[in-house]
Amino acid sequence: MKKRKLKYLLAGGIVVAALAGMIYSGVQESMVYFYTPSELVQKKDAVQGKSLRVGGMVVERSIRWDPQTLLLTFQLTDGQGTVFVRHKGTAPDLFKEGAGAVVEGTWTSEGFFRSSNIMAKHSEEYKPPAHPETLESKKELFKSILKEGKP
Amino acid sequence: MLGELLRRTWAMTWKDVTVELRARERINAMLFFAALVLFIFNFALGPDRETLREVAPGLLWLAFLFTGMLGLGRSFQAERENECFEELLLTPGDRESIFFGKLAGNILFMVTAEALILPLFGILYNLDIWGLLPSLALVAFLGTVGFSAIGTLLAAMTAHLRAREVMLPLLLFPLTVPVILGSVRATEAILAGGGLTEVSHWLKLLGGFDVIFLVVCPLAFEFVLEE
Amino acid sequence: MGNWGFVGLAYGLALVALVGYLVFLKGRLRGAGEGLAALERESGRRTR
Amino acid sequence: MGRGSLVARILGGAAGLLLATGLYLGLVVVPPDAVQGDVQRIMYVHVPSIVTAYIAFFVVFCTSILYLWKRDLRLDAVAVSSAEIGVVFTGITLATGMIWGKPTWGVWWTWDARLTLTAILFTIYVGYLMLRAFAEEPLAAARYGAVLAILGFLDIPLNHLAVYWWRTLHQPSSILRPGGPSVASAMLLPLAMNFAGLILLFAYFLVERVRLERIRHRTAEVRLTRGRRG
Repeated sequence: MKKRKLKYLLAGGIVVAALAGMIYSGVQESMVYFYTPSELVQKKDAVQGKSLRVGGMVVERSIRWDPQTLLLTFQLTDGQGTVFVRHKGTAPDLFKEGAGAVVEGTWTSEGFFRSSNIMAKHSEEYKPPAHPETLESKKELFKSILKEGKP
Repeated sequence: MLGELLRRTWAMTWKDVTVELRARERINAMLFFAALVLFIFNFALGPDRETLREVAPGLLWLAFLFTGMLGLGRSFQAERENECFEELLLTPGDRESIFFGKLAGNILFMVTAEALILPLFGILYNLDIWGLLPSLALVAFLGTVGFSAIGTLLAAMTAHLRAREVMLPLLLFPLTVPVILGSVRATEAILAGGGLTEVSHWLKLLGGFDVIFLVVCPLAFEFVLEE
Repeated sequence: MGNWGFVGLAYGLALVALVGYLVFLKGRLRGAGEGLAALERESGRRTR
Repeated sequence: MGRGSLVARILGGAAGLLLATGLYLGLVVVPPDAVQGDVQRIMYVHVPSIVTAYIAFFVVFCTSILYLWKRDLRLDAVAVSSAEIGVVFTGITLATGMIWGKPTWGVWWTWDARLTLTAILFTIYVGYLMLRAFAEEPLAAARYGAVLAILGFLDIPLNHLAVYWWRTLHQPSSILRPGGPSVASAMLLPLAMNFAGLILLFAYFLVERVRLERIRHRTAEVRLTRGRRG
């Protein structure tokens, strides 16, 4: 019986250690869950051709949509750098100018980002409409979105 | 103690493999099924190579998993049909050795099937995977270990059920989602040209899952087998 | 469908699920209870 | 056997009262959300039901471990009952979440991390219930069920890791987070009410469902003794 107890203790220890190891290395990785546009512009050549994610705010009046070819182009910004994005296909409804979005894809040699997936985000804040939406609140929202991906 | 465990495990595996080599029921079924799956994908997808490239990692793993499941479903067949589960229980020593023995056999069969599927996939679908084979094999092995560990446990559990053919996949796939997801993503990155460093976090994750399943499943096996 | 349509649909579904489960549970309880009572009556008669 | 015990009736009554108040507060009194409008009111049923489901599955996990240790079938009765109720609440969460997703995200369903995780959770416990239904003898059902429940619960953090590395779209938790809830205080009240109401409802269901399991055990016992005698 004593041997059995030891076995369970040992097993529990290994499981906890494995989980902790995975979470620890996961935390390190999730720091680059997505890049910001300015980071991407900075390291251009190093990340060329690799699949990655970019997150930022969709620039006002930058969305172009061609229903014939299903080509969607827009710009993502974090206030400093701006990235051109080409996406084939449709985008989620919450995806709009001035809102936060994360795109998955590759940075091409032609100097634009080819996206294979667009994710729109809304924040976890719920409040009554006492304060109408302002530019400031949008900036706050954007900041909170960025914070998640990159502490 | 460890040597004893290894010796018993080896005996169990050897028994399964010799039985299989005599009849070749399971491995033949698995290999034919795998070839058939690759064949059917062709009709399901059409000739567009662009689409194929995008879905290739998923297809590859679908072929691996379904073939593997076919093998798992039969892994306790002999014991069940010949009513010798009780004899299995009378084997002296820890139950872990029975589990590891069965697991080693299952991994062996699944890896054999994968060794056929992988090159066939490359040939039939014109994918240039030859240089990537070592890293693909590593991912395939890590995925197979995790999948088979849970699979062996569930196969023992469902062997006594009514409707076991349905219950095995129904329980197996939700529980192995982490392994499947990790394997498919890692394969995807490798096929896209990323090196092993690129997929290192998925490999770490897969390794972690394997360790946890390899520790938890044999302990749980003891409760499944007791009578 | 307006905003309230979605709200109504969500609350309606939740209500149906909870009340449905309650009715299902009560039904099974009644069935099992009656079955047990009949069984006990029968076996009681037999012992006597 | 028709009506439940006094405890059950008190639990059921209190749950009904709290839920009625919570619904009134959430649907009528509290203002709509600034960004999403009235649709956001779905939160008052969506969030409490997933928390209740998690509590139910935690109960399954604990009683399953205890069952394998003590081998008391009463523990197993609690486990299977709690799993069944947990599946109901997970189903409600999935359904209301889809209905909430359509007007806000634009899709009924998306393979986002949290949604995927909840769907996996649902399938694991539906599998658990089916496993128990298909087992031929009750003791084997209890043992297999306990093993699967423990495995399934341990699988949750693993799924979590895998899926979160994959992608995430669902906003982070609004209630359990560093720095306090990000829900306006007026909105917290109906949320808390419904939360308490659903937990009490869970307790009520659990008491009744365990009673059903007890009747079934008793029936099996009577059958067995009768079979032996006759």
